[in-house]
This record gives sequence, C-alpha cells and structure tokens, in this order.
Amino acid sequence: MTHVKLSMAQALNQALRDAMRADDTVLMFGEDVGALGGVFRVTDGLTAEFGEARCFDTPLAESGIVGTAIGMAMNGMRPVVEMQFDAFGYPAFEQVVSHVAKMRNRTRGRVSLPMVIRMPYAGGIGGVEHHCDSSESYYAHTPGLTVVAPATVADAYWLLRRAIEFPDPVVFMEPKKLYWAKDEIDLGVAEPGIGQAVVRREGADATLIAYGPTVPVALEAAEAAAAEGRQLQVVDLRSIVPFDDETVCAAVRRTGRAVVVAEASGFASVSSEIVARVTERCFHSLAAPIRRVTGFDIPYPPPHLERHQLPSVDRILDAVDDLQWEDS
Amino acid sequence: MTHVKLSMAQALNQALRDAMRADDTVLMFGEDVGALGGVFRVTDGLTAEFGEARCFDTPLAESGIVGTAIGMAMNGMRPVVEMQFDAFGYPAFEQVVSHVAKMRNRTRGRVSLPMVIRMPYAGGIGGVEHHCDSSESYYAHTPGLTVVAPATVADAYWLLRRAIEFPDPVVFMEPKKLYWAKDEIDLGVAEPGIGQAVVRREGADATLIAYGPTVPVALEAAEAAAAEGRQLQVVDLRSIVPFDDETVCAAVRRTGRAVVVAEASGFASVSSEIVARVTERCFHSLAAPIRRVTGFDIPYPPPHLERHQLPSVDRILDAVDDLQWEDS
Amino acid sequence: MSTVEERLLPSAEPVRLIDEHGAAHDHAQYQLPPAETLVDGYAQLVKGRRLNDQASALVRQGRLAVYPSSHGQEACQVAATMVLGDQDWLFPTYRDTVAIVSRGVDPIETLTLLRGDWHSGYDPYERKVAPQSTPLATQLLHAVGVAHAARLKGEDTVVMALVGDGGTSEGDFHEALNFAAVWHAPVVFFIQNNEYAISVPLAKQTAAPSLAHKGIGYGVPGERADGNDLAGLLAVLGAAVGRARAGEGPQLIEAHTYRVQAHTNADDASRYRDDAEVAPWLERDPIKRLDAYLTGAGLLDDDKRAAAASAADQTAEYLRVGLMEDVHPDPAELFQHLYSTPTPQLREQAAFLADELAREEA
Amino acid sequence: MSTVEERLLPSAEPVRLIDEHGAAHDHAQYQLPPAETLVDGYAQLVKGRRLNDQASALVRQGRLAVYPSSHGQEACQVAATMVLGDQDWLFPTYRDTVAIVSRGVDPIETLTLLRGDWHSGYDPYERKVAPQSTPLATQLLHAVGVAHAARLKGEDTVVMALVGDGGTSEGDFHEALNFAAVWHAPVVFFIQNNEYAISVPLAKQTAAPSLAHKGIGYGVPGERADGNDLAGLLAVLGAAVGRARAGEGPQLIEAHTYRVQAHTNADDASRYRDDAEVAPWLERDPIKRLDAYLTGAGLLDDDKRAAAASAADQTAEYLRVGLMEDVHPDPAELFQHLYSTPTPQLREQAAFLADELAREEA
Ligand SMILES: Cc1ncc(C[n+]2csc(CCOP(=O)(O)OP(=O)(O)O)c2C)c(N)n1
Ligand SMILES: Cc1ncc(C[n+]2csc(CCOP(=O)(O)OP(=O)(O)O)c2C)c(N)n1
Ligand SMILES: [Mg+2]
Ligand SMILES: [Mg+2]
Repeated sequence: MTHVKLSMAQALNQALRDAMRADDTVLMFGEDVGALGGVFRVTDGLTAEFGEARCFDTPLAESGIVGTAIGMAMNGMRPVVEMQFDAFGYPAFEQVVSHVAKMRNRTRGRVSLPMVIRMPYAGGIGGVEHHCDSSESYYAHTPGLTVVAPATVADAYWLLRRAIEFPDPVVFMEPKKLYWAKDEIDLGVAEPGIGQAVVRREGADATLIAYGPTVPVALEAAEAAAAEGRQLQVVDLRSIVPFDDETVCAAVRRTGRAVVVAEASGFASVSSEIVARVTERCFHSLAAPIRRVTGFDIPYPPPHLERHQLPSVDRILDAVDDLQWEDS
Repeated sequence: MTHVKLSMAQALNQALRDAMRADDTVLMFGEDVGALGGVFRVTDGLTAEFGEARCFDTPLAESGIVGTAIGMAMNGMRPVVEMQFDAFGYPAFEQVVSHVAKMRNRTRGRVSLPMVIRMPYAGGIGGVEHHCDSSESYYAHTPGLTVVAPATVADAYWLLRRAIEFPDPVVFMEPKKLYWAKDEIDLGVAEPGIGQAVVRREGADATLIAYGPTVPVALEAAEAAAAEGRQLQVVDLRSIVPFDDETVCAAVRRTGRAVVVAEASGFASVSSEIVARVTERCFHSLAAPIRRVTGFDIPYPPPHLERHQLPSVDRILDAVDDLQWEDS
Repeated sequence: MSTVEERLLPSAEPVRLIDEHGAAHDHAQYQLPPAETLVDGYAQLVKGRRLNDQASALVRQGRLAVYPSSHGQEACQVAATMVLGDQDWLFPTYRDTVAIVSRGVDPIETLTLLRGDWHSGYDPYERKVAPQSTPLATQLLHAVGVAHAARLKGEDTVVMALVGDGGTSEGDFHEALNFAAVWHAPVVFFIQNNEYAISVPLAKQTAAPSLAHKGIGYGVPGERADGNDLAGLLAVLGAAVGRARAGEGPQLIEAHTYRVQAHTNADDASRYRDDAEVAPWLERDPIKRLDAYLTGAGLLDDDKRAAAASAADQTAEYLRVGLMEDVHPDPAELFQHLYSTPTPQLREQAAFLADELAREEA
Repeated sequence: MSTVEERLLPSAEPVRLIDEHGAAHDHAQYQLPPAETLVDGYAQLVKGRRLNDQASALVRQGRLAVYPSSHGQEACQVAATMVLGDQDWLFPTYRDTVAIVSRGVDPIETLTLLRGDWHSGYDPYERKVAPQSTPLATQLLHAVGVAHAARLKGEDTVVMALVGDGGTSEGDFHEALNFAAVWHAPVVFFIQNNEYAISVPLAKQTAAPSLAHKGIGYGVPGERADGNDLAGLLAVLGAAVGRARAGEGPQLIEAHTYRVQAHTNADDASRYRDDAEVAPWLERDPIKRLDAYLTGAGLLDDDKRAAAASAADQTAEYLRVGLMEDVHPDPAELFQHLYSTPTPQLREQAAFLADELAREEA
C-alpha cells in the first residue's frame, strides 16, 4: 500500500529516506540535521537509519556547508544540504551565485553539480526577525539555478525526489507554515516533474497564480469567490525556474484576468517577473492589467504584526474585484 | 569656475574628495583604495590628501568591510566602502540584507546607517568571469536599501554627493564601462536628487526606460530611430529604489509604447519590476505590451562573446519595431 | 616557543579563582576581586537567574514567543557587563538578555523582540547596547566598527562583543578578529562556550585545543576562564578590558560553561544528549558556588541573601506585570522606520493598509 | 606550553634546505629531496618561468586579456604539483597557471580563461585540477568537499588547495580550515604568501605572527617554508601530503615568497611600493638558487641547462602558436551548458540570438 497520510515535513522526510535508500551517494548535512533531526524534524531519524556518514551535523557555517557540498558533488556525491532558515542562507550567497549556479556553465558542462539546497522559507509561524524571509527571488534571478517550491504534501515528496535525482543544482524552498499541513498521498503515483505548473482549480472568470505558501490561500480565496458566484482558476507554479510559460499563459488566456499571489515583497521579485512575462505574452487577451497581491516592501514584520504582511483571502478577493469587470 | 571636463571615474573621485572636505566623518575604505587609488582609480589621491585614517585599505574580506562600516555608521561616521567588483560583494550579502537594510527598521528609527556601498558593476569591458555581473536586482528587491546608478558624468558626481549626505544606506552602482566616458559638467549646479528619474530625450512615439550603462545605448538607439523618422523618448531612472513612478508613468502615457533596456539578466529583475509596475499603472494607455531588452538568463559571457549579452542599438530598435505599430 | 607565543596563547587551564565547592584558589596572574564587587555580583546573579526563569515561565504562559535562556550561564552574563564603564559598548546575541538587563536596559524593552511586538525594543544609544543579533557572529563586525570609530574620535571606549561557541565557526568571526587585530581596535571578544550550538556539541564544531587558541592566528591574545566562576571571569574580563583600554588592541576570552537547559523552549534536548551529561553541570552552578564562597568568607548571610532574592522578585514581578499587558503595535509603524523619509512606494503601501484596516473596522 | 601546541605551531623560522647562495643546510626535521627530484624540479622551474614570461608577452600583444604572473613564485607552483600523485586533486587560483600546467594540463586550455574565449578551458576530471577560482578562498571549501567525498568513497586522495596571503582574510578560509579539521579531511592548504594582495601589503592583511600560526585555531598543524627554495618546499609539502594521506587530517603550509612583478599587467605597482623593496627579492630567485646548488653539487651542467631551456622554449612556442590562432567560440554555447537540459526560456533566448545572428549575416 502506498497510500499514506503525512504532514509536509513527514513527506519531505520520507522523500529523503527513499532517496537515500535508492542511492548510496545521497548525503544529507547541515546544522542540527543529525541527532536532533532538524529544527523542523525534516531529517528525523536519518542518522539513525543511514549512519553518521550519510546524515550529519556540520560546523555552524553556511558558506562552509554549501561550499563543501559543491566539492562533494564534484566528486561523485549527491549532497542535500539544509539552510536552517532561508535568511541564514545569505552567508552562503557567494558560493551559491558564483559557484553553484556557474560551475556547469564555466566548465562547458564537464562538471555538473547534482545537489539540493533545502531552505525552510516564508512566514506565518510567528517567528522573530530573520526567521520568516522569502528569498526565492534572489535565487530565481540567478541564471544556472533551478528553483522549486512545493505547496502540497504530495509535491513535497515528489518535487524533493525529483530535485535529488536532478542532474543540476536545485534550490528547494519549503514553506514553513505548511510543514504541519497533512494530506493523504499516494507514494506510488508520481506528480508532474520540475518545470511544470499545475492548475489546482478550474474557473473561467479570473486566474490566481501562486506558489508555495500562497497556494492554499489562493484556493481558499477561490472557494470564497465561488460562494459569491465568481469562478477563479488557481495555478500552482511548483517550479519557479524553469518557468512553465505554457501552462500559465494558457490559463490566463482562458480567463483574460489574473492576480499573482506571492508572500515575498513585490519589488523586483518573482511576482514582478510573472506579471511582466505573462503580460508580454498575453497582452491582447487581458481585460485588465494583472494585479499582484504580495508582501509589502518591508522587512518581515514581528509576530504581532505579521498578519498584515501575508496575502489574505480578503486581499486576493479585493484584487480580483479590481480587475475592471465593468467597462473602464 | 565650476565647469570641468571629467571622466566618470574622475567625477566620482571629485565627489568623494568634496564630501570628505565638507564633512570630517566621511571615511572611504575597502580593498586597494589607499595607495593604489582603487583598481579603477576612483579613490586616487584620497589617502594623500586626507591621510590613512580617512581613506584606507582593509584586509581582504567583504563581509568584514560592510560589517565594520555598519559599526562605524552606528558610531558617528559616514563610511563609504568599495566592493572591488559587484560580484565580490556577494560575501557581504548577509551583512547587507540582514543588517544594512534592516537596522533602522529594527530599531524603530533609532539607529540610522548613513553609509554608501560603492559597486563597480556591469560589463562591456572585456572582463573575465565574476568581473561583469549586474547585481542591482538583488539589492533592489531588499526592502530598506536605496539603490542608485548614474549614467552621466554629472550624475556620477551629484548622485554620489547625495548618497553620502543621505541619512540611510545607499547601494551605489557604478557602470564600469562608463568610467572613462568624459563630459564637461558644472559642479556649481546640482542635478536632481535621489528618487528622481529624468527624461534625457524627448520623443512622442515610444519610451525607452534605461538606467546605468544602458542609458547611452538607449540614447544612441533614439538617435538612430530619429534618422528613420521615429521619435523615441529616453528616461534615465537614476534611482532604482525609490522608483520614480510619476516621471516614468507620465513618459509612458505620453507615448503609449515602451521598451525597458537593462543589462542584467531579465528574469525576476529590476526590468521585470518596471514592466510590471508600469503596466499596472498605465495599462489602458498602452498600445502594446512593454518589451524588454535585457541580458539573457545566463552568466555573463567570456570576453569574446560578451557583445551578444549586451543590449545593443539594433536590439533596441528591433524591440521598438515589435511594439505593434500596425493594428493587431 | 618564543615570547610571541607565550603572550598570545591562553593559560594551560581555564582561569578559576573560586572552585566548585566555593573555595578560593590563588592564581599566579589573577587576583580575587574585592569583596563588595563579589557581593554585588552575587545579587546580580540571583536577579539574572530569576529573570531567566521568569521569562521561561512567561513563554509557557504564551506571553513571549520564545526565550533562549542563559540559565546556568549567568556568571558570564553578569561579568560581561560588570567590567564595563558607561562609555563602553555591549554587543549581545539573542541569548544575552540577562547581560542587557544587567547593563541597565529596561527588561520589558529588552524582551520586545521575544515578545514579538517589534524587532528591537530599546534605544541602543541609551545604555550603549547594540540590538540583539540573531544572525550569528555578524554583530562582531559591527562591534569592531564601533570600536574603530571610537578610536578615530579619540573616545575612551571599549567594546564587549559576545558570541557563542557555535558562532565561532562563521566566517564573520574570523573577519572580525582579523579586522580588529589589524586596526588594533579596543574590542573584547567574549565567547560563551556552553558546549552546544542547539544540538551540535563542541566536538563537532571545532578540533581546536580550545577556542581561546584561535586568537594567535590573528595576533590576538587568547585567554580562557571557568565560565561558572564569577570571580575568575571578573578578573579575566576585567584585565582584558583594561588592556584594550590601554591601547593593547583586541582580546579574546573564552568562558567554559554549559547550557543546562534546552536551546530554547521550542527545543527538545533529550533528542541529542543524556541527562547524565547535564547533572554534573548543575553542581557547578555559578550561584551556588559564589554563595558558598561568600558565606564561608562571612560576606553573605541570610539577610543579604533575602535582600538579593527580594530584589530579584521585584524584577520578576515587573516582568510579569509588564508582559501581561497586551500590546498592540500600530501597523502603520511597519512603513515608518525603513527610511528617514518613506519612499513613495511605502507611502502608497501604508495608505493601502490603512484603508484596508479602516474597511475591516467599518 | 604543552605537546598539543608543539605539534600544531610552525617552526620558529621558515624551513629552508638551500639558502640564497645555493648552499645546502641541514635541518633537524626535513631532508634534502633526492638529486633526480631536484634536477627534474629545476627543469620544471625553468619551464614555469618561461611560461609566465611568454604569457605576459602575449598580453602585451593582445592575445590574452590579462595574466596574473607567478614570476618569482615558480618554486611554489612546481612543488605544489610535484608532491601529488595522479589520484590527488589540485585546487588552483587565477595565479596558478604554472602549477596547472606542471600538473599536465594543456597550456592553451589552461589559458582559455585569460584569453577570454570561455571561462574554464580544461576538463577538471582529466588531471584532477579544479577550475581556477577567482572569488578568493571559495575554492578551499570545494577542496574540502572533494577530500571528504574521497574519504567516504574510500579513495586514497589528497587535495592540494592553493590560496594567497590576501585570501586568508576571507571567511571562507576560516570555514574551510574548520570543516577540514572537524572532518579530518585529507587537504593540504598551501598559502603562497607573496606579501601582497594587489596593492595591500601583508602588514595590513594580518597581525598574526605568521600565517602558519592560523592552523592551531582549528587544531591543524601549521608549518612554514621558504617559498623560493624548491628543496625546502618539496620536503615540507611532501611531508604534509604524506601526513594527510596517512589519515592525520588537514595540514596548513605557508610559503614565504614575493610577488616581484605587478599584480597583473593591468596593475601599476609603482603606485604602492618602491623598487628598492623588490630588488633583494630578485636576488632570492628560486631558479638562480637551485641552479647554484645543483651546479655546485655537480648535478647540473651547461648541457642539462640547455636541455631545460630548450624544453621551456618548446612550451613557449606552443603557447605562441596556439594563442596566435583566433578562436571564435560559438555564441550558441552561451545557452548550452547551464543545465543538463536547457530550460524553455533558454531555448527561446538561444533561438532569438540565432535569429539575430542569421539576420546580421544576411
Ligand atoms: C547565520 C546563522 N545561522 C544559523 C542560525 C540558527 N541558529 C540560531 S542559534 C544557533 C546555535 C548557536 O550556537 P552558539 O553560537 O553556540 O550559541 P548558543 O545558542 O549556545 O548561545 C543556530 C544554529 C542563525 N541564527 N544564524
Ligand atoms: C572575493 C573576492 N574579493 C576580491 C577579489 C579581487 N581580487 C582579485 S586578486 C586580489 C588580491 C588577492 O591577493 P592574494 O590572495 O594575496 O593572492 P595573489 O594575487 O597575491 O596571488 C583581489 C582583491 C576577488 N577576486 N575575490
Ligand atoms: Mg553554544
Ligand atoms: Mg598575495
């Protein structure tokens, strides 16, 4: 039986476990991923099952973690590393941008780096400063990286399996607030691969484009809109790079109206890119400019104020209302 | 007499010199900025004039440079630091994102950081890998930073003076290939401040939106278009954050058509933001989707191939031709 | 080995002036601090302990989001501030609440971060205490910058920069030590080696003979002290501050202590260590030890003990009352502090939120 | 001071087996390498020097974009590779062209980066030489990763990781030494201290007694050698490689040498140092010194000298001819190598460029 009910954290754990069982060269390392099992328990039990040589704690230094992972990937391993929170991935930024992203290109394809950088990201968990950043835009802007973000338990499992099998480096953004979301999934049936977006809900009136933590919010908004008689289609990007222009543009063309929903600050972000590229491609199908519901251009707020930063059902519905339904 | 003919590097040098003369708390430090005067000679002669205590070489560590600048700014100084090339600013990324950008907000405005991070950036100089990155999008996406890029000799002088006087941290992007561009400027007449875009050339048919190294290219393209009877307006952003929506949108509304010209890779970049926000604001004035002429989504090419990456006059003119001049 | 090495390498054993049983020991180099200092220190330890435990209790009651306690490390916390003058600066981490409060910062303002109403709640300039740093080791560079600026201004300022054993692995630790040494900046780098970085024990963090041995690689003298002996810490840190003030450049001090509780309330230490490992450290408690010494020396009696406890109770009460008040930070603040003058974009966004909230209320 | 410290701290003076006048000296710990090794080394030094100077000439002729020469540092370059076996890895910086070529990589492929037709021109797996690293010290971490992976696979691999004096200031240097030490990885960190980082002299880079003193802070043994004495370098590096191979963990070696030329052809050293400072170093030239020793020992005569020169000439000729050929890298390559399978976006962009180029040609 491959049907199991898992939280997203458990699904990620299962994916790591299955990947490590399937391939001896898969290693998992980072801060507190060993005995503790990670601060979110995503690596729970891996050291017990696979031993210290396969899943281990490192010294506390993120550039060191990513830098040594590069070397291991150069020498036959498939390292999976964890940045404890994505804001603690910044010390590794040079290694990511100047090496992880560029190694294959620099060496004319001779040195591939099959490695995964796992990053718990985004907010909604009442975390204090530096614990709720959404840094995917930095990576998405960096040519040579592949950037994915699961929004469902099944995708957490399958995208991570695919990421580990992927021949090139993947930045794997894990929406922290979904870690405890449970779902029954079928481990026997693969989800679509990296690079493919998925329509999570059909709807003819407008399209919501979301990824990671905002997908469930978008679905909730669509539910609420349906109650009011407006049918919203919801696209889950899943993969930010590569971007699935085909699925996204087809969806937008079907509805002629769209709202991008992302948690990160909007300025010069993935959400800007979605608006820009979809507009470039679908301009004449658009009845209104594509709207964005994103975080404000501020540092992530302290816990008592965080609700104001998060895209909410109401804010999404307001944006949809704004899509010039009357002749303008 | 305040009229002088200067290269951009000289104008930056003059700005530093005048700022240091005007204010004892202005310090300049970084790698090779002392006796050598910087690899681009922007700090030439400053140690000789102001002494080792005001302009000095540091150990070779960019996080160290930015991190100590933060402390100095906390304690009454106005440090100006140089990242030798913007790609060598990545080791300082955590300091920039987690502290420079956040300090004022974190402390409810009690701790301001009047500091400038100078970054020689972009390509067109035949530099080998890591010497021609365009990293402005990383900073522009980071709330709390101010990001400017001069395109003229006069702006090099005035924007740097303004940046040094600015009460908050400024990331100052210096287009390397313009370092040697000369112009006669009047040091007695100030250019517009930070936050203001400028229309560099009037034209009724379409608007080119550029900043930093692509401004001269856009002007050249406008010149060429004029010869063919098409009048292109050219907007020089000057300031990426804050963004001058008013000037840019007014310009686009006047022409109804626009092309964004930027050297950085396009994906999830400043150019995406420009397309997105201008489209959001000017949708019904647009006769065609805003086009982008940007670097490809690849690492900056080796010298022998770099011309393919750089926005060229031809590429801009092609994009303008694409703006659906016929009814579609 | 030459004099350079003798000057820069730490003592063979951590400096200790009062042992686990409260007995004073002579030391070739360091002397027991004056009696009044130790009695005052005792009261501060008691208050620090009370603050730690009260804050932990308030987490359980949902009044704080999280609290990384320094329970058991109070001697380090208190010593770090007792050796400073008003003109000096303190650069604390998230675990150094007690040090901040010892320095005179209001406890409620100090806990703003961990309560979750704002990122940092006190004015750093008031008591010269930098905002608590969460990104590890980054604050050490700020400390060096503050110290260097002070020297440029001709000010008599020493900067006490705190970091954990885990934090020493970060590149910024290295860069801070190096910049400070090359600039001869008056910084005392004070490592609280509590043997753990969350779940990671020291042996997985470093293979160095001691963390104080890191100094010589920068030309910085390293010294180590028993982290649960307030007397030894005061002597060692005091001497280091003195040397830094005298123009001898940066100093590196490692205090050997132990994190007897979990990393924070959210952590489960049983996943990575045995109680058996913790037990002996409870015996080495810094308060017990100083109590025994002071009592033996006739410097502490039940009255003084009660007075210290009651002062600590007052702090705890102040915390309880202060944190029971619900705070309602104004959402408009989200946009106010990023820039001296908000950008047009932020003004627009602030208006959007204000409008949304107005509609919510309507 | 204890045995730990004696084991980890470097010798009081840099190890030197042949002095500036070509005289051999006994050393308590290290022995002169065998005669054949030194004679072979001599030929490699001559070839390395020729390569350096030919490459510099080719810059002047516009055939290379830039060349950071190791002129004067050839003993370090050659020693670093002579002590390695085929199963070992070399991690070079931008200045280590001679080391790469000594390792057997094709000189034209090696110069691809500096010629500007691609970023890295050789296959790193062919001779186990990593791409030259420009971002300073970053490669040291990759080296540790390669070494650790080799151990996991049970391979007998030692990794030689090169870095400059300036590079030791970067955080990645610290993290690499620490990870290697904790993991007990077989890496020899080899610092070529040529006293300058572009214009910045060592005194502004560090206040450490020596760069080899940095080892002890990680529990890594440090040693230093005269960087212009091939014999001493071979002995010290050879021993370090031997210890790493024997499972003794990482090793840190500092060679004290000097950058007698400017940083690159684009640099103007007269802005920051006097010729008077350079002059004595020209006397300490590594080739002169070995020549004097070998000649004195009857191991080198005019015939052998001529043979070495002529082999070097061949390399120079190979370079000249190879670099005179114009290369026309295919623009399509710009999109081919980022990913094993290009993204739809890159395919679109490649088509755009192909179309543009087709129209240009039409
Ligand atoms: C740059 C960075 N990486 C990771 C973290 C997550 N983190 C918070 S505390 C901690 C352990 C710190 O250990 P140590 O420095 O020994 O201090 P202690 O908690 O023991 O006081 C970690 C890994 C962080 N805050 N910053
Ligand atoms: C991270 C980074 N910062 C800055 C530079 C620019 N840079 C190139 S070489 C150099 C000096 C390096 O000195 P050193 O490590 O002593 O090596 P050497 O050139 O003497 O061989 C600098 C500052 C760089 N390449 N990488
Ligand atoms: Mg600790
Ligand atoms: Mg050097």
